[in-house]
Amino acid sequence: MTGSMIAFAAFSTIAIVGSLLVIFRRTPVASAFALVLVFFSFSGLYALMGAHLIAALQILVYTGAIMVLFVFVIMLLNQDSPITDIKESSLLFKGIAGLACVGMVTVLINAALRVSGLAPTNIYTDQKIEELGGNLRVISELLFTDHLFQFELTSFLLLGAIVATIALSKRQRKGGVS
Amino acid sequence: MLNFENTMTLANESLNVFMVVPLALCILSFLIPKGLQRAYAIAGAIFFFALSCYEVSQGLGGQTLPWLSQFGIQLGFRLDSVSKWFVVLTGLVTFIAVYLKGNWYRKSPRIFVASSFFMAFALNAAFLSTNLITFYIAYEAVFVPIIFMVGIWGTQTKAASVFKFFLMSFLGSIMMLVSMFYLIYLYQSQTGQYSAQIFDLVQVSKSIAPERLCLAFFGFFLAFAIKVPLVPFHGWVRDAYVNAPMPATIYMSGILSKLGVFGFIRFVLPIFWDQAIQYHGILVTVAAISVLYAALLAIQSKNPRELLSYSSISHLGFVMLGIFSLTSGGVGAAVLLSVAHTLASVVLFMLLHFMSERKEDLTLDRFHGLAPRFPMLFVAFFIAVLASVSLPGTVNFVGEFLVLSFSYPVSALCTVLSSIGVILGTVYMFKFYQYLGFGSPNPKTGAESVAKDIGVFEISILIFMLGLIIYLGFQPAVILRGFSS
Amino acid sequence: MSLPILPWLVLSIGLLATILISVVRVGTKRPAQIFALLTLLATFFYSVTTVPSGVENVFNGAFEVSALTQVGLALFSLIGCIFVLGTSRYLTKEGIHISDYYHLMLLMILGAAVMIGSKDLISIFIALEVMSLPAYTLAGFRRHDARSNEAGIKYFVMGGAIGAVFLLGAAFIFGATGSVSIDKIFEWSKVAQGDFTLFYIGHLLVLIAFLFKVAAVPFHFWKPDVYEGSPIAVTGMMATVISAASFIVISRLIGIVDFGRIEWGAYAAQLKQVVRVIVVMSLVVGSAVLLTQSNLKRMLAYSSISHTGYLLLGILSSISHPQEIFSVWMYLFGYCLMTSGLFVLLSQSEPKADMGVELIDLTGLMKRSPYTTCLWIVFLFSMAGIPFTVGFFSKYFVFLSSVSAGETAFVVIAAVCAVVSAYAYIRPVALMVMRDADPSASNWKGSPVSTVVATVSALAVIYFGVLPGTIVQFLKGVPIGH
Amino acid sequence: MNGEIQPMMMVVVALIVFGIGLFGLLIRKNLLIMLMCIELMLNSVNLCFVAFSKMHQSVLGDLTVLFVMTVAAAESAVGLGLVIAMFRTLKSVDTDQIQILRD
Amino acid sequence: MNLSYLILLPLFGFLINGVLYLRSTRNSKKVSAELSGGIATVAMLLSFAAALYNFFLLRQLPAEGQLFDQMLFPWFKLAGMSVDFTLRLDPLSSVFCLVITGVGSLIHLYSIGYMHHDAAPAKYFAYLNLFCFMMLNLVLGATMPHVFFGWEGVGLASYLLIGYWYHDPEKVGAGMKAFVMNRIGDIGFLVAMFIAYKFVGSLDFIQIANTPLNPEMTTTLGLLVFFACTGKSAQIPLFTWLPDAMAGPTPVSALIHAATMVTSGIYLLARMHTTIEASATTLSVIAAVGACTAFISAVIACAQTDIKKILAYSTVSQLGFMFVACGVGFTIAGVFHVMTHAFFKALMFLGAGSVIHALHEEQDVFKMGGLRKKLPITFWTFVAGWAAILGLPPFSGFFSKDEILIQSLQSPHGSMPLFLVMMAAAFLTAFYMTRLLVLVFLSPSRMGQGVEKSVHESPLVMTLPLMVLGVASVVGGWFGLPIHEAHVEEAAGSSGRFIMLASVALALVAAFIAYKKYGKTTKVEQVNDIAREGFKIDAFYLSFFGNGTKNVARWMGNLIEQQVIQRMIRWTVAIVDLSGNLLKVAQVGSSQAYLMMMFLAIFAVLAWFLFGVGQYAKF
Repeated sequence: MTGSMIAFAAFSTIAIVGSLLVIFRRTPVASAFALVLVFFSFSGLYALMGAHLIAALQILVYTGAIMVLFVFVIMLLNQDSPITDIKESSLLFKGIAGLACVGMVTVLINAALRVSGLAPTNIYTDQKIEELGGNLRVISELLFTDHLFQFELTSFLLLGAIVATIALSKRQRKGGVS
Repeated sequence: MLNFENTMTLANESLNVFMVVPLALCILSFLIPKGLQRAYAIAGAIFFFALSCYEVSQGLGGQTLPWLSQFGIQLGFRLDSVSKWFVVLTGLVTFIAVYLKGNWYRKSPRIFVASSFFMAFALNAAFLSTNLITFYIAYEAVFVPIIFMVGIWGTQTKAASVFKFFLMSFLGSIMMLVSMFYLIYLYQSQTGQYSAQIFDLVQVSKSIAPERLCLAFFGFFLAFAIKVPLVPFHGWVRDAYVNAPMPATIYMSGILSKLGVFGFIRFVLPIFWDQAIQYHGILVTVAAISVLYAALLAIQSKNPRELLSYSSISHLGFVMLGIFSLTSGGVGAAVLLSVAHTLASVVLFMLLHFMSERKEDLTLDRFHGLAPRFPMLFVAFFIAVLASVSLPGTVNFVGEFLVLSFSYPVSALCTVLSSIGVILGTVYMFKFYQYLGFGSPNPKTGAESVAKDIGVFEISILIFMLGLIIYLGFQPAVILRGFSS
Repeated sequence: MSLPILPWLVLSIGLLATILISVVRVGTKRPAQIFALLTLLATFFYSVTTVPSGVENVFNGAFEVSALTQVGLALFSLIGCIFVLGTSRYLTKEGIHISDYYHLMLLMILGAAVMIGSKDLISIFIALEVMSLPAYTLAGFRRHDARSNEAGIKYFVMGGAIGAVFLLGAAFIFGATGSVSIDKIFEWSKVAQGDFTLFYIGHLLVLIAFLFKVAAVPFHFWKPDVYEGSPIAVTGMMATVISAASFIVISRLIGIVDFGRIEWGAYAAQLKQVVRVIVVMSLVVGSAVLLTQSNLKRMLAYSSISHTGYLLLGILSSISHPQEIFSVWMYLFGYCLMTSGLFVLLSQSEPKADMGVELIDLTGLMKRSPYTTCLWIVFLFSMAGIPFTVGFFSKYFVFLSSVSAGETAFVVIAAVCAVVSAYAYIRPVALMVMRDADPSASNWKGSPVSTVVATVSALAVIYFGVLPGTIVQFLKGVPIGH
Repeated sequence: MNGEIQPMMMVVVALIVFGIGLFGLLIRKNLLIMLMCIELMLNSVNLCFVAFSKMHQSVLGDLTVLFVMTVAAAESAVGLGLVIAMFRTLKSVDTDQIQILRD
Repeated sequence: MNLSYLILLPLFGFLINGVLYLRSTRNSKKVSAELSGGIATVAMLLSFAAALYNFFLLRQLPAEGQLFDQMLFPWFKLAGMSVDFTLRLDPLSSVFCLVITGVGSLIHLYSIGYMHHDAAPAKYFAYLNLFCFMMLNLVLGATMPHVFFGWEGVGLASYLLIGYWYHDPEKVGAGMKAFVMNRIGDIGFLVAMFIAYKFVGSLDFIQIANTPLNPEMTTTLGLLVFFACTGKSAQIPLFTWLPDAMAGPTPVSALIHAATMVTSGIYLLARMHTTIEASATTLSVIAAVGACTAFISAVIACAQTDIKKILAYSTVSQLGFMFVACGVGFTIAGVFHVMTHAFFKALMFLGAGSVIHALHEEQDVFKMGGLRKKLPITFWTFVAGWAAILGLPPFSGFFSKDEILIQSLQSPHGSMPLFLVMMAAAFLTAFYMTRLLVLVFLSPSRMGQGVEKSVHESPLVMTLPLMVLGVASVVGGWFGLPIHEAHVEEAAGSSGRFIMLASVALALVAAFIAYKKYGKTTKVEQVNDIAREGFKIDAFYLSFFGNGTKNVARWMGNLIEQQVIQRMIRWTVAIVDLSGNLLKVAQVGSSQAYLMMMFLAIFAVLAWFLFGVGQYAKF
């Protein structure tokens, strides 16, 4: 058992338990904090795989931005009290849902495990990444060369999100003129 | 193999007038003021009919115009000894349909006139086209005016009958379309090119194992059997005929049913010759059952229109018997009988319309005694009834006689059974006539009492139609000539 | 200067300009409307006049500029024009005539237009979201209406979940092939050996995500609800732009592997089985449930489900016969044309209660406004596939292709379903023509512009129903990516 | 186990989390939590990408995750906007409240 | 020789009278019986002249080639079937032509008087001319379809004339019955034509006669033709229409239902005698049916009280005699009897008409009596007819009827039972005819006072035909048949003489019995036995076939059409509707449910690929 293995075991356990907490906690705030837990553990898993940039961004973007947004909305909507929606759905429904999810995961894992025979493409080995100036540099370079298109497209996505959010949330008078 | 195409003269290349003229009349009708619609329609229809006759007399012809040629869809038209009669009948039926007076000239007459001419356009396109897809398009397009006519001017329960008519016909025709695709695909897989021309597809069908075409055959059969209709595909007929306004009924009985007949002759027999032989027994039986079953239904019906609708089915059963005899004689006889049936049924429906204009209630459960009051009308009616029971001297007799003669050698039993339909036909047609015409006249009420006998123009039309029936009864060679080779 | 992506740039710049002008002139929607219209028109004319003959990959192969994509762009901008012009009165009436509407609409069109050209899974995903986020928003745009909220939320929740499914599929494909670029995956498929299971699953998941977008049964549940709840103009855009774009992407994604290679034969066979099942279910559900609907928008939802069935039939035949894909293009073309016209007409309704447009509102329309009725009839007949309308040729080529591909049995099923749905389309016609107006029937009143727009659409429907030669010829010549 | 962390193990973890997210999506009716579940699913996919990237010794997966994060952010923004709009009208964020459109 | 005048003259008569009638309906001015009747009679007389002329022309031809064909126009020609509209005159048709035009002319003349008070005599004469036209076509046609043209045409004219007074539904029904029963017989004709076309390839009678068929087909063909004849000539099983047909004006009964139309069956058998005689089965069937008809209808006639019904059953019975002649292979005798029967039966009908006319439409013989004095011409001409039908020498019936009796025993196809039945029929004939004569003319009057006073002899237009026919009834038999006089002489050989004597004696005995029984009748007799109702055969037909068809039709309409076919359509729609509603159930509105179903589907697809059938997809 190496250290990384222990770390993996720990992070993955936290991730899974955290996920379960997300879905089983009554109060949305609790779920949100469980989610933060998951995000952190994922960040750890990324770090274990050497994806340091992603690990950092995971914390920054998800925990720093998205979760804050969530918590903000939860507070805005006064959703900090326990809710009982989970009890309302029938046991049968939950049972089927559980079976479906277990089945789904089984199928997906089964499929994923069959891929082991593939040879790696060996473009960006760890050594090479080191030579090229590290994970961050490589990704940044690719982002503005090969993946410029996606990058630019993302700007439109964000623009859209901004316009949409404003349109949804700005005060609107009956009668149509904004 | 059938060989009834007259190959002598194919010089006539101005076939598009058959389509262009009614279409132009259809479009023009929107510009005519409401009050003049009937005059316009009658004049237009007479012009169109005369033009059709003239063009037909100019000889047979063929014409191909490009349309979607890369997919095998050409505007291929061909006037041969089969189609020319149907084209002429289209003109005639159109005239009769627009001639009749009724609420269609009071309530949105433009749509009625436009529908009528559109119908003529679509029918002619269907009767002339040599291209399966063009035919299909025209065949489907015929629905549209019928739906409008029944929908706008039909009786109270029209909606259900429209749906029944539309759905059954559409089901059949779309199955035919799928079968057409199969044929086109076969041609394409053999030659690498698309073609929906009948001549090409006949070649394909000959070069292919007959079993592979069975389903395609039934696709075509279903479409035309519903259209004709053959029992048991006749479910739509009664309601449609009864609930439609009279012009629509005249169209349906007079010429739409012939579309199915024509389809059998033009498409099914040449393409599916082997299948037709294989299923010959079934086909002939279906035809014989149509004759008898519909005749029995006609006997029990109390509504004149219902009776005529069943009688139509019964008579068309004879036509189909002729076609299913799978001999060139039978086909020729079937064409003759089709013409005969069109003439007779159009006259009968027209007279029924005249009668119902004069008397509301024409239920066939008591004697109405109308004959002494409208002698001219009933003389014409009687002759039409005689034609309908195919008494010798009318063209219907020649047609029916020839049909049965040619079907007897191939299927004696069905022929004899169908002959029983002749007796039943006599029973219901005479019952029909007698109930309306005979007995003592009932005391008249209200508007009924001022009703007069038919006028001179009506009489002239009737003389023309009945004269045609009798003339052709003695000179059927006019029509049969094309089939004698 | 040759900048292949110029039409897209025109649209993007126009979009930015529209947003800017709205920021400058706050408080009025007119400039945004005009700018949006100008942008769309410019895009339309620019893209139709510069249709390339070949396929050009830009952005390192991440984006494809070809006849297909450019015509897609032109089609989307045209639909955009139709809706900008045709539904302005409706928007005012509904109180959602604000400049944001135009921004979001343009964004949606941009997303769709980019998505159809995207050549890697990530671009497709981002473009999908660029298209979908405005769609979610627009679906919930009548914010004071609970049903609109519901539509937006439902669409969003299911769309979000399906987005995750798409991404999972993309991840699996990436895992199996080491690439997300479609070209590279195709190259890989030509030489790959070993166990492809991961790829299959990924591929299926990716496809399912788009089957969800086009509402193929059993991924269709969102559609009727969202259609009913969304504003009519938005529903129209969803029905046309999103469906068409998604179908183009589906065809791209289906062709991601080299089915010509023998190793993929078994997969192709099995994939076809799945598509067949989906085709049948879509057709049956689409047409059977169509009959039972009384709400017009729900009817159109089920109608589009059944159209999805026909389109998937075309896709199905293109798996083994790639050249038959033109039938899908043709169908999409006709479908977009008639659907947009129908929605413009639908937007002319003025429902009395807040219950949406019901079938009964159509009763006696013939008497009330004969001209509009004629337009209705043209579109409904086209939907039913009656000749002389473009709907006929749409079905025609799909059926022909499918028969050529040996799917005759499914063509028969499709034909039967066509009859059933034809019944449903004729029923409104019957109500309009045969019945007198029901006392509870709502009024219909369209702006002259919308009637003109609908007329133009109707004429186009008839024109392409009579003379489809040029468009079919063109679509047949559209080069296929792989 | 040879001590090395196999990318496949990551994938398994990711898929389990995906399944949990999915399960949550199915059984919870609170929209906020449903949104969180969607985030969970996206996250797990991210992990898959990175793991596969590692497996292929490529950085494509990492790049993809960047974009996915952006998308997730935009999506949750819009989603929360919709939830707020719904809350304003219905005073609830429960999906039980949004069953008007049916049949 | 031009035969076209023969048929065209009545046609013109028909057309002129028809147009006159139709004009009169427009301007409501009645066309007088004299004018229209005159036109019609002249047309018929001219036609008779043409027939006579042609008859003599034909006689001048050599005995072997007494045949003349005149093609009027080609009728139809299709795929090996070619039929022309050809008139053919040979001795057989010549005789029939003479009878039709001759008797026809007289009846036309008679009708002028009889229909004097009718509302629309032009219509009547038009129909009558139409009938003659059709009847001439029937006998002159050279091909089966041509004969069929006439065959149906006479049926039509008969229908029109039976139901001439169409205000009365009963008369209309009688016409309908006649037409329908004729048409039932026509099926035989039609199928016979199909067989002829199939096996002979031609429908010309000469071709058919000259083409040998296999025995089976010969029998079938013969029986079918005979079936057609039973319809037209009112034989068992299709004889019940004829008594009802008496609903028409009496001259019509004389012309159509006694003299001409009903004998067309004999004509057809004679025309096709080669075919008929080629099969012994056919012959025996014909003879048996003929004999039965002759006997049964004679029995029925004995029980009738309506003067016209008695004559009608008598006609049926006499037609049975003729069929027996055909059935024993001696068609000539049948044709001979047709001719003599035409004379005396027409005479008796016209006489009956005269009586009815005089008694203001009274037809019950028990309400007559003692008319000998009041209607002397009618009486004496009637007696001539009576003597002829009894077969008293030297009246015409004697020659023809005894010939049939003799042949029924002597001919190779004859037999003793047949002969005995025929003798019995002859006995009954004498009985009921004498009964009729006695009751009407000789017995004490049973008429009402008012009626009795107004009784007067008919005008000359009516009595003249009576007298002419009376003479013909007397002398008609002397000439024998022009076809084969010698044969008649020769046949009346040794045992023939005995039969002759026996039959005459039998007739006299019967006449005596009848006279004894009815000579003193003074009150109305109430007969209510089964014979009077025609052994209920008609009622049986009505309930079995008539109502049977109606019931089957109703059953079809209600059960098959409504319950099966229409219901199938409705069910199809309902099933589609139901499936729509069932499939709609999934649309519950809950997002969770939607997601659940979606993911279950995804799971199913993936699982199918991975574990299920999809295993083969891996390699």
